Amino acid sequence: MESVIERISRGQFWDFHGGIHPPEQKTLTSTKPIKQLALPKQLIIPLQQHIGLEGDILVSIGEHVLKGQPLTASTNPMEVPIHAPTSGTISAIKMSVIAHPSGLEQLCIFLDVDGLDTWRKRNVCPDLSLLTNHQIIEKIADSGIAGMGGAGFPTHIKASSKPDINFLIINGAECEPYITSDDLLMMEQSIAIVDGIEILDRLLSPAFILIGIEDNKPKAIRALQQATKDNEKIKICVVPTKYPIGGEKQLIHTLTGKEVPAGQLPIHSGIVMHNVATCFAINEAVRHDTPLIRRVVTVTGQALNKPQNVWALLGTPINFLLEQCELEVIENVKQPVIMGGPMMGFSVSSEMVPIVKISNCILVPSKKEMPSAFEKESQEVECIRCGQCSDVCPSNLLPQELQWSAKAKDHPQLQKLNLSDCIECGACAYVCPSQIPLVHYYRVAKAEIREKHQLDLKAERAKVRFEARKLRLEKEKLARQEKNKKAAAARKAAMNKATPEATGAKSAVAAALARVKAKKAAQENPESAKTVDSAEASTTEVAKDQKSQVAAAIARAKAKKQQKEAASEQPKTSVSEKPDNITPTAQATDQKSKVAAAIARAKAKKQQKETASQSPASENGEKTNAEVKVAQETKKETVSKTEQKSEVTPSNSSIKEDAQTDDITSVQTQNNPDTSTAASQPNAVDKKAKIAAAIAKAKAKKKLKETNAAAETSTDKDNG
Amino acid sequence: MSNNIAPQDTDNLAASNEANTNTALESEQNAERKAAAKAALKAEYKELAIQGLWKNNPGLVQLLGLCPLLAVTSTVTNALGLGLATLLVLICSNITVSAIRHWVPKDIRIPIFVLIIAAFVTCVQLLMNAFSYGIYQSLGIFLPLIVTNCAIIGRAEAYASKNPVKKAAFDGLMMGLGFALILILLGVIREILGQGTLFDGAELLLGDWATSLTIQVMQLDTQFLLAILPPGAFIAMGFLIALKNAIDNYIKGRHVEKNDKVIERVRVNFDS
Amino acid sequence: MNILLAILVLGGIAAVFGALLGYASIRFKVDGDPIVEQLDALLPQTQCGQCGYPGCKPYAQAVADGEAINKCAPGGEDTIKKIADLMGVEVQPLDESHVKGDTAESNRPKVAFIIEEDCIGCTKCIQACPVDAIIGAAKQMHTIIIDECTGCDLCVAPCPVDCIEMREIPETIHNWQWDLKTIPVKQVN
Amino acid sequence: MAFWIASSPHNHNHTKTPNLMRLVILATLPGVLAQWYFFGWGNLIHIGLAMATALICEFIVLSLRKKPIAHQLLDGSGLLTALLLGICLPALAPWWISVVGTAFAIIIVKQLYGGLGHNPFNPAMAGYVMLLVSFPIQMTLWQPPLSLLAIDLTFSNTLTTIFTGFTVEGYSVEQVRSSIDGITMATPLDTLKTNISQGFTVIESIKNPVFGDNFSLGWEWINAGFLLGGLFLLAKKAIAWQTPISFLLSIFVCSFIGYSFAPDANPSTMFHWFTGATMLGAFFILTDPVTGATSNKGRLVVGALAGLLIYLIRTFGGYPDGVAFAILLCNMSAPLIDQYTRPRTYGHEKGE
Repeated sequence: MESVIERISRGQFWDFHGGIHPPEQKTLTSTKPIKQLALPKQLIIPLQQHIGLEGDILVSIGEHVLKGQPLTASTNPMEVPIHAPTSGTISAIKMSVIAHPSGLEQLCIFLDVDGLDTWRKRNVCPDLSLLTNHQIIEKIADSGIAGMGGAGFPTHIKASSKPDINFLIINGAECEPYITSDDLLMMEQSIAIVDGIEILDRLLSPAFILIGIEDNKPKAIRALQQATKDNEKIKICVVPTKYPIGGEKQLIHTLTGKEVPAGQLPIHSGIVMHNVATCFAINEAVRHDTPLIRRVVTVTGQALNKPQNVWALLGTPINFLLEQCELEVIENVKQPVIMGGPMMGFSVSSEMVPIVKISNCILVPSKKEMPSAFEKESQEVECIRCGQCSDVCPSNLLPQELQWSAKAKDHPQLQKLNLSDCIECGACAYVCPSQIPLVHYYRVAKAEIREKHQLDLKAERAKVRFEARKLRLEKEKLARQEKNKKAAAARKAAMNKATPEATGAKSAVAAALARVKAKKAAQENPESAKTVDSAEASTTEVAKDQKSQVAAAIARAKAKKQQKEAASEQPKTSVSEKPDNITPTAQATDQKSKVAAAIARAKAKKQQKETASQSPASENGEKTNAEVKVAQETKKETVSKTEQKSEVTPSNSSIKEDAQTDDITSVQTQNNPDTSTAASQPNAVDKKAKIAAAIAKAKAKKKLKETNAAAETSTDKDNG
Repeated sequence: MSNNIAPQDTDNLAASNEANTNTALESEQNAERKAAAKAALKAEYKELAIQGLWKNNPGLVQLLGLCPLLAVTSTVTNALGLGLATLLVLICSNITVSAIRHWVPKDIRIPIFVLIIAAFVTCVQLLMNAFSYGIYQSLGIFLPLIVTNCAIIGRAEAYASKNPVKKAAFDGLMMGLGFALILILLGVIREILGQGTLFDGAELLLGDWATSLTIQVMQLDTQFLLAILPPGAFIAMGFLIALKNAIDNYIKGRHVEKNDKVIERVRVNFDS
Repeated sequence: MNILLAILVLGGIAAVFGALLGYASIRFKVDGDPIVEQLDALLPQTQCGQCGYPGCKPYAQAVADGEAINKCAPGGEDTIKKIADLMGVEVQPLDESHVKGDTAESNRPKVAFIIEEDCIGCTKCIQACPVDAIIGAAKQMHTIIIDECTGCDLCVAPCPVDCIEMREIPETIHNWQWDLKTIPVKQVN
Repeated sequence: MAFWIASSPHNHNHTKTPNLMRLVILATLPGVLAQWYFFGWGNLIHIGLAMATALICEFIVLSLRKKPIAHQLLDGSGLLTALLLGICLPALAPWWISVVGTAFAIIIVKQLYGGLGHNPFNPAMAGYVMLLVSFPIQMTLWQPPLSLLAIDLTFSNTLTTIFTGFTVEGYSVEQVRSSIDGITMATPLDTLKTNISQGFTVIESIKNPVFGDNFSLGWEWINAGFLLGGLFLLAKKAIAWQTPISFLLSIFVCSFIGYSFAPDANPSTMFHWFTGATMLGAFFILTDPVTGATSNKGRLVVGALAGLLIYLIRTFGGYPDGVAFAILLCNMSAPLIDQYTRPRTYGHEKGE
């Protein structure tokens, strides 16, 4: 242990394997101070900006929020709340493209900025000694701080005190080319950062605190040295510049000589690492009660006239930043816009992508400085096994072999070659003379392996369920047989001894039945006389409604089938012009339609009768159904409530989909004007009207078919 | 290695033929049946021939007996000699194996097959020693090594031990021919490339009259030794197989047939 | 004398090898037929019945008994290859009657979806589902447990009102597979 | 404004395989020039022939395989193969030797295995070995250095000798190869091998004029040229240092052991280093990444193995120079060596 510190105080560090020295280009932005920007007009705040889960939305559309007001909340430790970066009105909560390489959409809160920037009430805490550790951690959690170095791991989890922390490492080694946001932050806010480190020191009480910082940031080093000169515990370690020394595992190895065992977190080795920007945010949150609502973003690249670091509010769309930094837009030229650095960043697919907690850089290179980002198609040629990739791999992997296995989709071999240890730093692809997009192959392979794993799990579950069902069905069959046997035996016994008691019991039952029937009839008559649009739509009504719906649904399905059949037969008849061919098919359809119509009629009649006679009996049964209906109407609350309960997931999902189904039915019914009334207002329409509609529809069908049959050749008129 | 021809016994067909009745109608029916059976038999023999010569060629497709195939094909004469010897052994062993197939216990069939083959190989070896000593000498060890030729034991196991004598004999003939053809083809290629001749030394196999068979295809200043050495045989063999696959693919490409995409499904239910 | 010696030696060798074989047959005896279990593990467990067998296990049993290995449509080429490896036979293309179409779209995983508007609560789909992924009761609206649905589409045919359809699983950032070609690139101004 | 979508990294250091190939071709220049100076035009003509053949063969195969022709034809790998083969051939070998050799190398050894990056054997060396095995007579038509020749080998003389077998004046190849004394001459390695097998000591045999003042007349300078080119490649980081270093060291160790045990039958290390194709093999052929080992440890092993094999073949084998055979054997074992010299991944125990 001592030797580590001795080495560090001598300025000696361990060297990790590989690494590259891409052109840094940091001077584009490192010489200018961080700029405060005017407020953008609208902010787009994604619900999920970190690893973990989305929180529950606390606000609704149209609500006015104050700066720093939480927008989401949760009880799950892996969830991190988000806050309103400034005051304004919630204009929408909808899907929007987020900062993710996929370019897919996720739920975002749209905030129309009112320009006043009014704060919510803040509790500034002048004396930290008044707070307990638990309170501090709570403050960090409530401020929504997630690791700002790139991964976005919730900070309060990493800051919760664990026993035996040897090293607290503060990562100031911003090794990606172009990015200077941490550099500038260290220059300008070194005191605040050190205050944040001291808070972490109190929470974690590590044996040593090391600040890793690359030797290409002399000003930041000086500023931090100045700020830490009173604190003996904090050691500033100036490490050599080499990409990717800022990677968590690489920096740990460089500073301590320890390797984080594969598949483990650094915490298991007694090491915790935090980014300098995270330390700054912790200080802001704990001392000033300022949640994480803004961050330093390096907006750089030679396509900009004014590359610089800016204080950007979370949720600021990048087009606002690019405007502020004066992007030279060239007509009809595709421009790569990279969120993150050139090595590990991802290209964004829309100018409305917002800044999130992990966005440290927006890079807009010119074609001259980064021609490979402008290449139309992959320049990939065959691998010549030159081995340069394995020379630069910081994880000491064999990228070329990984690449072959990834192309061959040989997943076991990939796992054997430790694909999961790839940190996707991009060093291999950077040096590859064959221009192979190695990292991309690994990402695809990783995604495939993940999906394969999930599919395997699912298959295993399906197997178990299948076996369980088989067992259950067999059991049920046996039980049924047993029951039948017993019942038969009982019947026999009953037949054999027709005692007076038995007959007495029988007559009692009959009397009871009669009474029930009478009651039903009494209830039924006034009910059915009433018009159904009366406000007190009771459960019976719902039941009736259900019945008629069932009938309508069947009729609709039948009609659909007919339509399909008719459609499939049309081409046949139209192709062959012989009348002999047409007649039988037309007759057949006619017959079919007749039969179908008859069935529909009969069913509808039956339904009518049934609903008239036995609704109260089925009251209990229908009750739950009614509840489902209610649930549909109040789906918003149900969605939020049921989401946590896995048992009710299906109903939840079905409700979610409900809107879609409505659409579908309405589309279907538009084709068929007769049913549109029946289907479009399922809850409120009179059952009789529905049944009538069904019957009418069937009749119309029939007539149409008949006329067709009569016309024999004019099948093309049949559009129904 | 496996053979796709389903084993069919024609013994019962013959039996049904014997059980003729006298009625005219029935005899007519019988004649029809006979004709059909004959046609089926013909088709079957045709299939056997195609399998042996092309589709399931022991040299090109099954890649059996590569050791002699590559070792002795430096000249056509050698190839022909070994091809004929193998053909003979294959036919005889197939007939014998088929004839005794009902009496051979399943567990010890392989040793028995080997014994039978070894017996025939010895016969052939003695015959060649007697009548074509020159070729006997030039083939050397590869003549007795026919015993271990997988093509022969493979046919005995896969076909002869499951089928009647006649068919087994025909199968042996076709497989043997297929094997011999490849041997000769390879011999032709290697002899022309290596020495520029054809049928050099044919008299060793066929007698003195065959001296005149030797053809000088082209005059080479120097021998192309690679073609004569075993690596050349491997390369030439690779090209032959590639050619065969290319032809197959070409034929396949011309007969792209569309089947009806009907899926027969089963309801996964247990109560029915 | 020499002959006798030869016979003795050969006989001795035969006895030794016979004993060896006999011992091996006892020592390395294979109990049961684990190949069925291994095959079953390779199959996708959709229990869809497209192979013509009621479930994956029966098909595994059938393959072990010599049925063609190319009948599992949900498993596709990948499964066929694995089965071929396990059985030591040639890889065959998927049985033609099972090929659904060449487009990647038609091969995407799907799950059943019940249009609840139309559902009449007949429970026919519940009986058809091999993995009990549909919940509901008689005359109640049914719904599919998406996480449990294997996409076998056995429930589609029995529905009397055609209210079940197969829908693709929507792509989210959680199951996105780094397919950069599908990202819509917007042309602004 | 429209956006490019690409996977990271977005930056690249702009090295390209064709550039690498061109660099290697450039680096052969000193050696080739030395060869021209000492042995005349023969090899240059063969190099030209081989390059033309290589381009034609690649064009045919690439069009048959429906590959992007323009892209792959000019990537330099085929030209490099042809160049290396042309350098290795005896200067007075007939023209069809280089054509057949290159065609074999390009079509069978390179393209039939899948083209650049997929060939398990170095095409140039495989082509050379094929020629050596198939046409032993033509492949020993080595010519002594120009200074020892009785007949003046001008460009036209060389050209006609290669194409017709006779010089313009009508001398046959055999006559050309004879020294002033009328004795047919061979390479130093060949001469030494023959002499030692005849019972001469090394000291006695190097009195032969083909050995010149130092180790071997002409050859030493050619090897020095290739050494220079190799050092240039090392400085440019175009090749890995492990292979040539361990190769040369291995030869040194072997020959040192041999020399210290039996100095009469074993020439010095310097002789081994600076005759035959040692330096060409060390810096230009063994370092071919496609057919060599990929890990650093593996490269060391491959180099050492090649050195050992060359020494064994030269001392005990049937051929005077074993570079080609040794390299092919190393190519064969490279995947196996790679398998056992995988580096330890970060965060994993050794062998995990």
